[in-house]
Amino acid sequence: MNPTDPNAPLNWRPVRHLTIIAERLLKDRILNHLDKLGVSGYTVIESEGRGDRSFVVDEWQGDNIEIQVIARREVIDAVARKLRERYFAHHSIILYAQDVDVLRPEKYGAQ
Amino acid sequence: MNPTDPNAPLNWRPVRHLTIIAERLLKDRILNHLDKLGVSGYTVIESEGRGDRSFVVDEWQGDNIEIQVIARREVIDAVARKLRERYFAHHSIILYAQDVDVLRPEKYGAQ
Amino acid sequence: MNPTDPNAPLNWRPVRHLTIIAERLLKDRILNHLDKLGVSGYTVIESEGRGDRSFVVDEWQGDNIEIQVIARREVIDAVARKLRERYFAHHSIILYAQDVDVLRPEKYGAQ
Amino acid sequence: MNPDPQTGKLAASRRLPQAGDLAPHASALAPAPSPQPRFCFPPFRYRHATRPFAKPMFSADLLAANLLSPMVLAFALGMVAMSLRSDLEIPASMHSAMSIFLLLAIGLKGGKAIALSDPSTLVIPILVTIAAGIVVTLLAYAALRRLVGLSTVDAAAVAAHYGSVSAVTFIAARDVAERVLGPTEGLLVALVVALEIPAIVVGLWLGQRKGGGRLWVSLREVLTGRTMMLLGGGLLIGVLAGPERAARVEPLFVGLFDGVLMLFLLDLGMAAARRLRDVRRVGVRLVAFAMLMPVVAGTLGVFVAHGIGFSAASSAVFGAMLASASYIAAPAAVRLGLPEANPSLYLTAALGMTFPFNLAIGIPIYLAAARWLAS
Amino acid sequence: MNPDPQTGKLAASRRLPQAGDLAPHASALAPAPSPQPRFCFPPFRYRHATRPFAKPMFSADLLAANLLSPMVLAFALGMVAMSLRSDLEIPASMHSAMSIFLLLAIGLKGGKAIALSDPSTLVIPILVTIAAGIVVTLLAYAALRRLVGLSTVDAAAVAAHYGSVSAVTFIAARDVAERVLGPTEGLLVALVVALEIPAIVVGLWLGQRKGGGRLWVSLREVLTGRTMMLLGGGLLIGVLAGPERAARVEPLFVGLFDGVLMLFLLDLGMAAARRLRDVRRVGVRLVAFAMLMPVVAGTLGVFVAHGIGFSAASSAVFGAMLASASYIAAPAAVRLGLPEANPSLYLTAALGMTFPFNLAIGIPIYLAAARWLAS
Amino acid sequence: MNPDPQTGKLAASRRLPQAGDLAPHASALAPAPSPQPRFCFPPFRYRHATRPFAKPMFSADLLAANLLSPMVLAFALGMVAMSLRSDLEIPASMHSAMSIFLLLAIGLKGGKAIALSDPSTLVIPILVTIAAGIVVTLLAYAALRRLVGLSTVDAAAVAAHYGSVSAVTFIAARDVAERVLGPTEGLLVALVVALEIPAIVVGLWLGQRKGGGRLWVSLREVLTGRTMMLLGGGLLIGVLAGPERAARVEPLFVGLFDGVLMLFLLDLGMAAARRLRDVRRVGVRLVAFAMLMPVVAGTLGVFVAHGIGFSAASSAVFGAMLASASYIAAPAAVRLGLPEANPSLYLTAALGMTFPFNLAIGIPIYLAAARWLAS
Ligand SMILES: Nc1ncnc2c1ncn2[C@@H]1O[C@H](COP(=O)(O)O)[C@@H](O)[C@H]1O
Ligand SMILES: Nc1ncnc2c1ncn2[C@@H]1O[C@H](COP(=O)(O)O)[C@@H](O)[C@H]1O
Ligand SMILES: Nc1ncnc2c1ncn2[C@@H]1O[C@H](COP(=O)(O)O)[C@@H](O)[C@H]1O
Ligand code: NA
Ligand code: NA
Ligand code: NA
Repeated sequence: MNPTDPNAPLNWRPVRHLTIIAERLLKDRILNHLDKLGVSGYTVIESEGRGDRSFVVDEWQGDNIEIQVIARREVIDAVARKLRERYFAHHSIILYAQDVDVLRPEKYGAQ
Repeated sequence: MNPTDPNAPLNWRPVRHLTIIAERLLKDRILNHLDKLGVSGYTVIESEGRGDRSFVVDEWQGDNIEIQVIARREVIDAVARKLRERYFAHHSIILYAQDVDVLRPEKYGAQ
Repeated sequence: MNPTDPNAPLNWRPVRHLTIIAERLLKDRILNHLDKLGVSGYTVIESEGRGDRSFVVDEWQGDNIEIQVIARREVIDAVARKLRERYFAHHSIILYAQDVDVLRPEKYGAQ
Repeated sequence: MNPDPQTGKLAASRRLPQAGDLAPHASALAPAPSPQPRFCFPPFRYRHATRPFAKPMFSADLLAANLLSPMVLAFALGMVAMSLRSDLEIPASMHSAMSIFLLLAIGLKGGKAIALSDPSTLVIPILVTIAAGIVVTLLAYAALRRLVGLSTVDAAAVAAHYGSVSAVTFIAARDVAERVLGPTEGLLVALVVALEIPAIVVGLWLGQRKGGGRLWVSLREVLTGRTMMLLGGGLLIGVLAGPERAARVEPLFVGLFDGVLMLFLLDLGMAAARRLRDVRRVGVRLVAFAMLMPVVAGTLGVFVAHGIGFSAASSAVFGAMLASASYIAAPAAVRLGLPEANPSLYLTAALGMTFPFNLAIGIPIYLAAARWLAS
Repeated sequence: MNPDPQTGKLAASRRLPQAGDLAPHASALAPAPSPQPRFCFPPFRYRHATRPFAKPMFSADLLAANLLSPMVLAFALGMVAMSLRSDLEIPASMHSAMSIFLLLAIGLKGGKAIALSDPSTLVIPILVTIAAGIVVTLLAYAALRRLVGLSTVDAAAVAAHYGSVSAVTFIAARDVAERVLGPTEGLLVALVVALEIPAIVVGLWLGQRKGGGRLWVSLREVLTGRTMMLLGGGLLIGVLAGPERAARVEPLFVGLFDGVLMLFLLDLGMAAARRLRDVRRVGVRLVAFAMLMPVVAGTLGVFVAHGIGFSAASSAVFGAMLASASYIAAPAAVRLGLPEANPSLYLTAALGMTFPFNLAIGIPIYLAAARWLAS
Repeated sequence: MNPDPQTGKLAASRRLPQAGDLAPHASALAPAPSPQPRFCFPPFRYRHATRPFAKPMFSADLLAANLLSPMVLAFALGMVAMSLRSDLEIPASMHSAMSIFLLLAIGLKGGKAIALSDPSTLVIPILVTIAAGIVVTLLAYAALRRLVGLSTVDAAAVAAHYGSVSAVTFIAARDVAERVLGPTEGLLVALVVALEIPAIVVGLWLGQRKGGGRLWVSLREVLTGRTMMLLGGGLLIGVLAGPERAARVEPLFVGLFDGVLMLFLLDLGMAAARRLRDVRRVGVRLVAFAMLMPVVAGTLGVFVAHGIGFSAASSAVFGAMLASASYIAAPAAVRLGLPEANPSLYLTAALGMTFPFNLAIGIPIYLAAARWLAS
């Protein structure tokens, strides 16, 4: 079935979606972790925020970044473990996960 | 019952929420599709990202856009069909959908 | 159990997540409400959008803001009540809520 | 480049720091030490106002000259781009940056002018300006209630915009006036600051009378708002630093002013075109108001300014100030203070119609009135 | 800076770098011993083209001189920063702001030049430019199909880039040419605008032949696109406003041009380094194309320009224009009009390889060719 | 503003357009038509250092003069706006753009100075600067451990900031010093670059001693970081391009420097006010440290600079450099390298207290010390 056929049924399939909000300084490091843990992609948004800690150390480049990652549950969990280990103790960072429906699960390493 | 009465009960009602992340060049086209398919509104956020493809062709205006649409399930599905038909084959674009709770479902064409 | 131990189990716990999209002018007021209603933090993103109303009155500073808040359900509901009371009648604003999983529920006043 | 017959005789050694110093090309060119009058701030002298002017231009020429300035053309380009649905977009942060720049630059310039003038000469013009702002607001309110038929709240909201002032219209008018009628008084910038607020206060009061005591909250927001901070703060910095120290930042704030204004107007043209799309919704009577009100207020302003002894050039600019409708400070304040009012009305009228009207047609009218009065 | 044998009698060695060199428009007006040929727009005179030039530089010197300009060095810094994985980042909105500025500034300058020239002298150069753009596109297409072995769509996509023009390469070439070979004709900017579009149209047509009638949609998008609005709109503003009124915005658009260009090239260096990462994917034959095509098109351009009577300096610049590959207007148009084409191919070739090649090596070659032809 | 007796002999009528025209203050100030000394970089000559100076100012005047500069006033405006809870906001990308501009501009200026000086004269000052940076870091560390009572990691983190340098403080100090004590050596900018890094390395080493081998990772991040890329890259571009070619970008990087700095300080004032809110949390002993440490390090710096033969003006600036605490490069490096340290401590101290302290009171003190020593 041609996926670009407008009448093909829509197969929404659940995958895991993780949002990471962290101080901007950590951007390169976190994206490196994501690459190493094998995610198929990510999206980064500039944001600003307040939390427990919220040290805006490098305010010259903007406050926080919000990173969104869609992947298989195990990959998301591996990312969460890594970030918890490295940054929860001393850095300004939060994570939250949810299930979302996508059309091409294979794109995100799920099926 | 006056909806602005602070004591009125909160009637959270489920509606469908679609997130579209696409290369920025497609912005005007996608918003046009949304208008034609009758969504009641949308929100656009600048973002940056990496994926399978991730050609940042027009980096002079920023990388990607993230478009959020709340609407009835059928409208969301119509949007997904249209975008799949037009852009999945050759463009840098992802979609994901989820259920969210809103207070004024009629605002989004749901009830 | 040391939470930064990479092998510690991941205890994803559900909490409530509210998204507020409003005209930019309301930013300071809404953040003030959040502070008073006792949320533990929030994240603000610049956005642009169209809706029923969508008066971009102060376009000199950008169109809309998207505010994300994670908190206990009761706190989220109190925020929703306050914003409904104050702004639904005359302002450009939408709210939607969903459940998300977090690792440190106590951080958001939940447990 | 407007060679000024009066100031060109100053010996170089007497020269005060002058804006021309910032547009160095000009003075560098001149074979003799004749400075260029365009940015020069002569000590305040509004009592010996009317003065002969070398080559009077006719209004037709004036209209053309006005419409062919790079700023007005950039505004038109913005409108065209928007109506062609071009993907041209000015990033929001670039817009913010430009408006911060322009407000601060206007403030600094006014501060410098005040620093150079005798403070006692400021009192009457400031009081007259405040009074004029209030009168125009009430006049607009009455017209909007009776003739346009708006509700109390909507009329109050729109009136607040027309009583207040548009800094960009002020700049455009001063620019043309100086080229055609000669130098203007530096204190005009201080009057812009004075004109900004009273109308907003009166408008909020008119609209909130029945409501409750929100007025003071709104007032605080206006007074600590971005516009006042930058315009008023710039003014204060200009006064405190004085012309000599301020000269160090003038390559940015004076030298680039016109260029940045041109870019800003490109953006404003796009915004105005967006507003114009709503024009059908606002009704023909508001459209008429948006064209006639500026002429009434502008003529009034020219007469008042002439009455207190302003030169023809300054009177024309004062007229344009009264004629202009605010689209930066007032909309934000009114939106927060009178949320029940319909923003389409005031935004479409002020930015979509009155601003381009003044830019293209209004300013030449006020200039003509001022010249006629002075002759 | 550009010691000009004709105007300045100053010994080059005595001249300190001076700001006046940068705000030149004004002094261009001066009747007397005014230096700075660089921004002066002499009435168009391409018929008495070749002119003796005082101190010819050798190509080695020229290469060094070219590579040591602050712009090229900034480009190199950007590449180094990216390859060191520095956290240096130019905000997206700053990039947008700079490209808006540069396109508008180039347009304004061209408009001013046109306003000063006899319109009839423009016709032939414009027609020749359009023809040359189409020829280069077809040539590139043939080479990409036959020699590089790309598919129809990919070949059409890449060809559209090479037939079109890079405004930054144009600026860089003009700059060096004016220092080494003397003033260039102002109308060249108009030719940049004329060269921008035809290749894109031809490329889209080549790629869409089998598809369907999308061509007109794509064409509309190109013509109302950002690049055309700013470049064409700036041109129109420059023509309509005329040199005198335009002078008011020149402290921004002329005075700061080189500085902004330097910042822009810093960013472009980072973008080019990102592109270069894909170089392995595009194949050695496309790499060869990206180096040879500019030399072929550039030499062709020099000859054609010489043929229609351009001066040596202008011919060199015209060569660089034909040699350059678009990386702002064309990629956007091609991506939308030929989505099946692989963007890695055209982006890596145009921005990652041909642009730095021209900046470092190509421009000196076209200069040498033009000088040789003129002697 | 440094009227330079050497260049002032050109007759005004012969004057070509010159950089001083863009820096109008200079010519405005000068009693005679002597053009613009400000941007001229005399060959390095720190051996014939102390020179008579026309009208010595008293410290009270100096303080006032310092506090009334547009930059300091803009800083105050930022603090006021923040404390009034104004909605004034400088977009993040505008802030990034300004800091890119300032760092690159400072680098370019330093590079030009180095290009004009004999390289052998640079060696001793650079070595002395590095040594001084390390000594100040260790001194600060000892004080923070013993007198303030911070933990090892926190003391190391704060010490890294005080051993490093604030580029804006440097600029402010140089500016006042040149107005009051005469020209400063161009190589000072190179010393800013040299002073930036060692303290950060020492601080990270002090804090990581017990941890593990993260030092090299951190070091790499500092060396390839934004600050070093722009400051060091600008320096290199300045040296390689040389003064003549660099002159082309100076209307942007030199002409607008003061104006951009003023806008930057507006933003910095807002940031400092935000920091000050945490002042209660950091304890009175750290507050005392933030006021006394600069005086100690600054005086030390003045003596050392005098010792190696710097002029009074340059010695005062060198003192201010040692006295200043970094709030751009150091915080980022320390946050990544010593995440256990409490950022409130170093941010509040460096930006919230020491920076305004130096701006208002510190700089006059170092000037006075330098003048006293030189007399
Ligand atoms: N309750 C919350 N809701 C939404 N965002 C939050 C919340 N808490 C923290 N954040 C975001 O996460 C960042 C880091 O949080 P923290 O580690 O608590 O400083 C903050 O700057 C916010 O952007
Ligand atoms: N796994 C993913 N998680 C989050 N965002 C993604 C993911 N894959 C792709 N994206 C986003 O979608 C855009 C287009 O993806 P692609 O079509 O795979 O290039 C990317 O630039 C990212 O912003
Ligand atoms: N159906 C929708 N989907 C997504 N965002 C919306 C929707 N409706 C409104 N919005 C956002 O909420 C803002 C305010 O909406 P409104 O009050 O309808 O003008 C709009 O500017 C959009 O950013
Ligand atoms: Na008015
Ligand atoms: Na070409
Ligand atoms: Na220091």
